[in-house]
Amino acid sequence: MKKVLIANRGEIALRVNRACHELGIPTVAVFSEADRESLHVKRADEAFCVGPGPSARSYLNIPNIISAALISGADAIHPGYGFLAENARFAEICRDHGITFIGPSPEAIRAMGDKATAKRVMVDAHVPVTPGTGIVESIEEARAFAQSAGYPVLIKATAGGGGKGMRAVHAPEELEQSLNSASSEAQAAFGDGRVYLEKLILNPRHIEVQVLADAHGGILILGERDCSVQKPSHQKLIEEAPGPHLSSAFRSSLYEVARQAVKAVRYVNAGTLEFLGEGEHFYFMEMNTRIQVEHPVTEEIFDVDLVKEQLRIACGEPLSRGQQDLRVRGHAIEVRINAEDPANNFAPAAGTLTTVQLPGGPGIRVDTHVYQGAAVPPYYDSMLAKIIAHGADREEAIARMVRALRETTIEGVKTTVPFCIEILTDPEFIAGGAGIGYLPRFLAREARVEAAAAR
Amino acid sequence: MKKVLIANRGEIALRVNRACHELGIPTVAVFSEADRESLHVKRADEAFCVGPGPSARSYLNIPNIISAALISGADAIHPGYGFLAENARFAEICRDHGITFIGPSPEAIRAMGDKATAKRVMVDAHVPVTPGTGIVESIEEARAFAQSAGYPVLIKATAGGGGKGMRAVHAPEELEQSLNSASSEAQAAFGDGRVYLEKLILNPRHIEVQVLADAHGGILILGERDCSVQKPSHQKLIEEAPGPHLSSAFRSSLYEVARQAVKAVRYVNAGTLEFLGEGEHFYFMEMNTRIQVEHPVTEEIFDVDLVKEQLRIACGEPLSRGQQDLRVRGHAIEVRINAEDPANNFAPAAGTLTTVQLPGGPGIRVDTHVYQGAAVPPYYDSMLAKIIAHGADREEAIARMVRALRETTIEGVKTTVPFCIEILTDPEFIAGGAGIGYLPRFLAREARVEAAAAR
Amino acid sequence: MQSEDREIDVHGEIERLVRPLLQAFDDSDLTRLSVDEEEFGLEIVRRSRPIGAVERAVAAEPAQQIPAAARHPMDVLAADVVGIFHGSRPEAVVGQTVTESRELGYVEALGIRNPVRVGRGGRLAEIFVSEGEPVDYGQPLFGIEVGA
Amino acid sequence: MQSEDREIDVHGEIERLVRPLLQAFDDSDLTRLSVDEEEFGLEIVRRSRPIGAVERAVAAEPAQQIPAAARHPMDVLAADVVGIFHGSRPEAVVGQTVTESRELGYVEALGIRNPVRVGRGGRLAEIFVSEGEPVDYGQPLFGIEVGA
Repeated sequence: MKKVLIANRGEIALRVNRACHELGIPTVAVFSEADRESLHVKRADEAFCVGPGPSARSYLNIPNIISAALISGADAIHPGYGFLAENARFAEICRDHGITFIGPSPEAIRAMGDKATAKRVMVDAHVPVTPGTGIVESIEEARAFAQSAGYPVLIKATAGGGGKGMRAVHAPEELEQSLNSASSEAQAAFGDGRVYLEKLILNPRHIEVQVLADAHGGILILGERDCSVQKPSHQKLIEEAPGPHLSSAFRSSLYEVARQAVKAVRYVNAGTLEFLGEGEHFYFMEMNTRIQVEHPVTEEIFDVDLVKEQLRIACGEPLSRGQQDLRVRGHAIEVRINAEDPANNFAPAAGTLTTVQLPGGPGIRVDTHVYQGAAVPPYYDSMLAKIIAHGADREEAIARMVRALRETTIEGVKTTVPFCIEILTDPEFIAGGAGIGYLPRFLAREARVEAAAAR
Repeated sequence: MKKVLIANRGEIALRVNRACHELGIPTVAVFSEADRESLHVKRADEAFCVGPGPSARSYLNIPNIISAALISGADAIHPGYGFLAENARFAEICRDHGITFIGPSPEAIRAMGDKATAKRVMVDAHVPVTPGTGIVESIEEARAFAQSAGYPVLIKATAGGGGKGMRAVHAPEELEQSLNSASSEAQAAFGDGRVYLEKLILNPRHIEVQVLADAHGGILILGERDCSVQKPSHQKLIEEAPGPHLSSAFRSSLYEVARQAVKAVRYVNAGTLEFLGEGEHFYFMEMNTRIQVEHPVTEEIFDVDLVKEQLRIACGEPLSRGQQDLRVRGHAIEVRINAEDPANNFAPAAGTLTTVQLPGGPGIRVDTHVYQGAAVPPYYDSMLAKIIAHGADREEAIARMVRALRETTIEGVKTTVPFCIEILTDPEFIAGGAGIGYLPRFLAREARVEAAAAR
Repeated sequence: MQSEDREIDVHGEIERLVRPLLQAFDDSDLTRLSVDEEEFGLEIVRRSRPIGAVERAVAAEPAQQIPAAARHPMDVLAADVVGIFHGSRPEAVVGQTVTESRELGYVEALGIRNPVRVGRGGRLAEIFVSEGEPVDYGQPLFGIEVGA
Repeated sequence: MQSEDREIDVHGEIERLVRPLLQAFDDSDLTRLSVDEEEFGLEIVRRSRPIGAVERAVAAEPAQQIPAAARHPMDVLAADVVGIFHGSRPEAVVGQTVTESRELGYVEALGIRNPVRVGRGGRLAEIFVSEGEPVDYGQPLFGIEVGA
């Protein structure tokens, strides 16, 4: 690999730039007119403006990005996350131009990008997916499914949408009536009364498994991350590794399934399998065929550099270590510092950062592209920085994160810093293992407290 | 421990503040009038101005510091490094006022603070010290010593000073004549011709051992640090752990000796034994009875929080782990970013920091008290920040440090950043294991290169 | 916050400087703000710490209390040790004339009484501390209008 | 760096603004400096990258070359794709009058020729690129004095 073009912006562009420079590989940045003063431009060895502010005309502008790679002599492109990272066509175009796409094959991206295909592939590989039926033809069939999957179950209309023809069923005696009423409602709403059943997972946890696979059949399963603290929009806000309170039986089953899945897809490079976890069970949701925002927590507990591994794999090198060399080291937590207002439904903010003071000291890693005086353009996602805290155990990691967030001073836009301190000092979060219902519940509780205070 | 007063400033005051806050212990800062806007004041729970800018009237003002502790209800004082950290009288005064001094006993501080006493204690404990003789009475005695200690040896005048009566002897055949001429010279200069011999260590490495000991006899030997990259003033500039190219025989002997020394001194709390290393040999220099500037490299490779251990030990708790629980994890390097001009004999600079952009990303830890807009007062030492890079091996740690230093932008005063990049990319440093003669040699080489360029 | 012995037009300066500064200071997170103009020096302090919490001790109270006509230089007596402030008997009262060397109070530190004495005599214009309050180095204790 | 069609007193503005700015820019580490005054907009760019290295392409050269008497609005033709610049035949020459829609050059990107055509006709005042030079999005290629 002689030169890498980084087809991204923000902290992930810097993350990739760091990995390249540590390996002695020169880099090419691309940037929009709104990002001219961005750190990712300054830190790269070369830089090309590829379009105006809006992503569609710059960071998604495939011809300009490919042209920049060809002109600069870059023989590989790292797509980061978002933008073109899971665009199979882009990966193909790279291949057509003799440029190494640092990620999996276009075929793997395409297969995992289509949810139906991904689910079929995983079922074939004996990966558990949310149990469900085809069109229910009889009450007996429905009863048998509910019996085997366990209550509660969800009745959904084939033609459904907007909650019409949908019913949650919590006990056998409710099943028949719910089925009839759901079917009638669907018939009335869509002219199609057909329904099917799915297992209803009430308050699942978001558990994902980081994998690395090389072109020689080497596979590393790098444990799980718990990303259950999600905004109502399902965007992750706080992630941690390992997942708290998981049994060793759960873990070994999860890792074995992840290994099967990677083999089934003949996956090469870094990827993440996302699951819904409930008690001792887990169900495949989707596979992300790229590096993820929250990859640092895995890096911290396994002492591995995932982006460097991506580069090595893309060069055709084998993985730098074997599964038996991996050992979990303590606990790591990541908090996303976003330019948004949690009190106003996480509305994103743009502006100029008048003060930026970031935390440091033992166990604290900061990944950011912002600096004092930097502009936050309105075009892109609102993440300003990731703070990663590592500790000997979860308790120490949380204590470090709280003190690190208290050290963080970002002025000029509203940020998620104070809100995240509230979460990290909340007994339910501290107890660990809360599901994806936790944050919406926390918000509702806070709203009640405020309403009570206002009375 | 209910409340800790931190009798220091700068990054170490913040370091201690972080450890206290992570353990849930409130803190009291003390500050001079020049440090009113310092981060260590802002981050503490309470703060007392204890005097004007010059240290003698503020950070060394024992009555005001003790009074601040008593008034605020602090039941312990952490002295950091420098200032009062190795002042046995201060430790005694703390004890007299019922305040826990977070460090060893006044007796241990006093014993190790006096070089002659320290050396005698160590010799009694079978710790190797630089070999030497008493007054040499005969050429046979001199020959016997030189034979056993090995050439080269150094002849020194008992009454000596300024190099008078001093001779380096590199071979047996030079010994007699050197002895005679040294004695004559000493006689002429001081009216006292008596001389003694010491082993001459030509280009030693500075190898130090970090120890922790609790009040229950528990001892942890936390490996060595190599701090051989020292300015001509012998101030350390770059430190690393583990020491490169040390044999396992050297290490096990070093650790065993360190354990003996700790036992001999009945040492309790964190301390560092400094040795001169030469080949397979090492010789005790001194023991520092405090936390050291370069402690983070040890923290990184052993995953231990030395300041928290200091607090726990001072509370009478046993060490958090046993020797068998320690495992070296990769390699760590620390670079001191000082406000000084390497081109001008490292002359310190004061001023206002107009830009401060610090590095981040994987494997990078930053310990600093500075921020954009902060003043650097003229009264104190010139260190602005410590950058610590950790990697899977020394090569990765160096690569990370270089890219981290390239990311670092500090404007308003001259700093050691560009100079340290030159060192870290110098083949002799990269090869590892250079002695304390390395940096003066590097400076001379650079000066020659510049002189040649100027011609 | 050492003694200030230039003559100042207090009322005019308050109008020109102190009011907007106090406003800006209130709106800020600053704990201390210094102004050093040719004819006027001022320092505003916010003691956010639980102890010794005299809000804006130096500036705000004189701003309210020094009469507009006052044109006398002001000596500020400050603590030179860290300790607990106590008033001396007989108790000093604002408005009183105090003479050179009179002990107005003392700072008790490590069991030792460190007296606070009037330098140049004048009118006691301000008492910035209360009985039993912890004080740190340089903290203003008394303001004396010299020659009043 | 889009077209600029207000009438400006170039010479006066150079005296007032550009010279000191260029000096300050030279002394700085900036790579781009923008000024947006009511009657004058200016952007100075330093291309510190190995490719496309036209130092201060936008401001410095016009400052030296546009005659003091020029009072015509300037259209800047910029690249709208990333690629390699080539001049078209017959070669365009500074000082030449160029007419609407004339192809002055093209940017070759992924094997496709993207022509650079004159918008409003006028005098070709500036060629900011050289043959075979890589250009990025928005990079100024030609300056046309409209109506000259």
